Amino acid sequence: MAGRVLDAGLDLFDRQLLDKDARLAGKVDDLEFSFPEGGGPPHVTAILAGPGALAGRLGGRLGAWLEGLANRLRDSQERRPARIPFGVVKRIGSCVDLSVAKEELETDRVDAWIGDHVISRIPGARHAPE
Amino acid sequence: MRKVFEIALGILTAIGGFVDIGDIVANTETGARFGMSLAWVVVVGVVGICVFAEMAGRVATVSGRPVFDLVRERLGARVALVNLLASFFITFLTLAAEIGGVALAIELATSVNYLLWIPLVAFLVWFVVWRVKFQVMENVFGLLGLALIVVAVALWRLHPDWGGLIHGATHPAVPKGEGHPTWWYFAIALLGAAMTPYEVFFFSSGAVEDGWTRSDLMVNRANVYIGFPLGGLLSLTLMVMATLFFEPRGIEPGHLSQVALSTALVLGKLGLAVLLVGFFAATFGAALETALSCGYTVAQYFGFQWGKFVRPTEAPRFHLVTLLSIVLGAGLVLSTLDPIKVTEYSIVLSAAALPLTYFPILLVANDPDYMGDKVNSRLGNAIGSLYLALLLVVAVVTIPLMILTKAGS
Amino acid sequence: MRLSELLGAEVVDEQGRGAGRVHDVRLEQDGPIIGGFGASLRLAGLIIGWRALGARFGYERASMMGPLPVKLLVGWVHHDGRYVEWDRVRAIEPGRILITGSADDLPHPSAAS
Amino acid sequence: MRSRIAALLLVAIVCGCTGPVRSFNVYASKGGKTAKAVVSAVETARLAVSAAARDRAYGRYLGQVLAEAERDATAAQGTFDAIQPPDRRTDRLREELDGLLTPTLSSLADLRIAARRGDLVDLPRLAAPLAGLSKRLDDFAQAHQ
Repeated sequence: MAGRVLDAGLDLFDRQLLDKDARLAGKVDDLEFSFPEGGGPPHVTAILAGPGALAGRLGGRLGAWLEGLANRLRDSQERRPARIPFGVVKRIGSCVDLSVAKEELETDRVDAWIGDHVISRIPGARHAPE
Repeated sequence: MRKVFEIALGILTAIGGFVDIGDIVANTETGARFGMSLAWVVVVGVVGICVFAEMAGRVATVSGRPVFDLVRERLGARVALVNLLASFFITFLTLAAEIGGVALAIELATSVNYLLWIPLVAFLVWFVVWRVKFQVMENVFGLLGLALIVVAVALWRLHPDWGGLIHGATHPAVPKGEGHPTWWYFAIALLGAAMTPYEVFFFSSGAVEDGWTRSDLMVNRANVYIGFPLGGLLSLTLMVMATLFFEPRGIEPGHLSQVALSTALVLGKLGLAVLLVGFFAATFGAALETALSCGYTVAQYFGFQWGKFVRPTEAPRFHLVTLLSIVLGAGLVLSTLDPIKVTEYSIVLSAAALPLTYFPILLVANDPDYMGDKVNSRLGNAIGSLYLALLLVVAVVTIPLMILTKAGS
Repeated sequence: MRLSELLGAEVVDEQGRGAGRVHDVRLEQDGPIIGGFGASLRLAGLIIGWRALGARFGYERASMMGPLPVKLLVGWVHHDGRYVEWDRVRAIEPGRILITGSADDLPHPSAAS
Repeated sequence: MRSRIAALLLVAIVCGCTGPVRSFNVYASKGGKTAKAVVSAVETARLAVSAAARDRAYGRYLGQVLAEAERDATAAQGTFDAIQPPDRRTDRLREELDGLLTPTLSSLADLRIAARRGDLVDLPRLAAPLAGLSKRLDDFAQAHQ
């Protein structure tokens, strides 16, 4: 049985992620492949998104700096980029639709922090512009 | 009927929103030094921005993806980051120039030093970004910007020698005492003023902010193909006025105040007052567009939520970038760096940076995966490719010319 | 293993000859079922070549018609593109991917899918 | 990267250095440029005065234009004065230009003061010497390109 064919770099890399309410939720900064336990070719198990994943692609001093920053911003002790399990991907088109809300993603932490500590302190932040 | 109104409103705001501090400075300075001999560049620039903006608007409308989103997809994370740094820097420089321009316009009306107005202007720009609905913002400043038509009225009342002006424009020659490199340097400045990259960031993101769908493609086309050329005509009017008033007298304009002299001489106090309103609206509107564009480019590269169509708490990083850009931009012109000088550099660098955003848009506008049946036509591609070649040449020669001519001095 | 580790890596055949660098990774949706996505994306093969310019412009797809000058330029630069079935991958080292057989019999990417 | 180079260029160009002048011709051409810049300021002021004479502009706006014209002319003179004249031959050139700049700047100052006080009717009278000075400055600029 032949399934749909995609070229990862062209059709998936750097695409916009949308959550279940069509809110923008980051980019496909990298993909994680896993080898099945019984052997056989690897398959995609997660989307890696956020500064930690992006840092690996940029390389050099900028990448190292970004990675350090990303690790400091995350609560977990592990030094790995935020991942989105591929099971929550709904559709791959000109953007990648997810079946969960943005708040449930690991990748949303920085946004949430800036939202809570900076932006929401400014009057009017919680109302749509008029 | 509603559609007709919508299209008419779109065209009017496109005209009023076309001119910004860059167009005012570039057209006035060029007219004063070179007469009408570089008018053809404005035509080339306006056609270019039409082709470019129409494509960006169509891509954003059909695929829902604004410019910088696509830049990242087509160029990859690394090249797109370099692109982002360059584009952001130029947009930021333009923002600083526009904030300075607003303050200068208020100074002309109040005689209170422009530096004192900058903090207030910056606050107002941020407040509109923060609280005012996108459509209201677009319409108010677009329509108010139509006040600049007063320059065209003044020109009309003046009964100039049209034949001589047209002859000057259609027989371009480098005036005596000016070198070829300087002439070309000003040509690049004019092109950069007409085709500033932020206009495309803003236009394509605006299509998403406005929630355009395929049925709005007509509005897109009308805005671009009718509104922009008429806006371009307004900038040409500024060039004509400088040709008539400044060139024969040897005036090398370096202040916004000088630009208003010709209109005041022809139309008197009322004309002058309307023109000052026009300066204010044009620069303030552009300050909003550049401030938002700073946020749009960064957010779209990283995939953050952006836009004024959601509550600020929904798009925290977008608002943070916009706020910081406004504060730093205001800081740059508060350092007493002359806003007119900042403008001169920002438009020239804009011209050099154009291929960075133009090329990815041209690619995606051809990709049926995004565009379905709305891909570029053959004619569109022919013109698009021609401009790509032109912009690449401009990008290569700009910096050497800048050094060679000591930035046109 | 990450996608970014594969991209840009040099592909080397059994005789130790380089065959090109990885420009893209072809995926086929027929792997084990994964959550709501259905069948997962299996790594089917590598698209390789010596020159990276224009690898992501979209001209691998036949439906991408214009603009002609860019299409021609990218096609000219990219004529050396080849395809490596994943089955032929022997080992993955940092920056290097070893394959079985010779680099000479690798097909063109468009012929492979 | 490109933006960093651009920023450096910007700084280098904006600062614009006035290096030592070695020959007469270079000095003369700097004098010509100064005269040209002052002509621009004077002509701007004269346009403003003619707008005032016909009651076509507000006092505040005119004050602004005239103040900027004066500032531009003063700046041009300051730049020129800072250049060390290379030899005795150039002293005469310097005196000639100074002879034009001094009355010009004083007239421009008179205009600015009157406009800021609201004495707009006085402007045409105060601007009277500028027509001749502008002509002579322009001739100077043409002679020393």
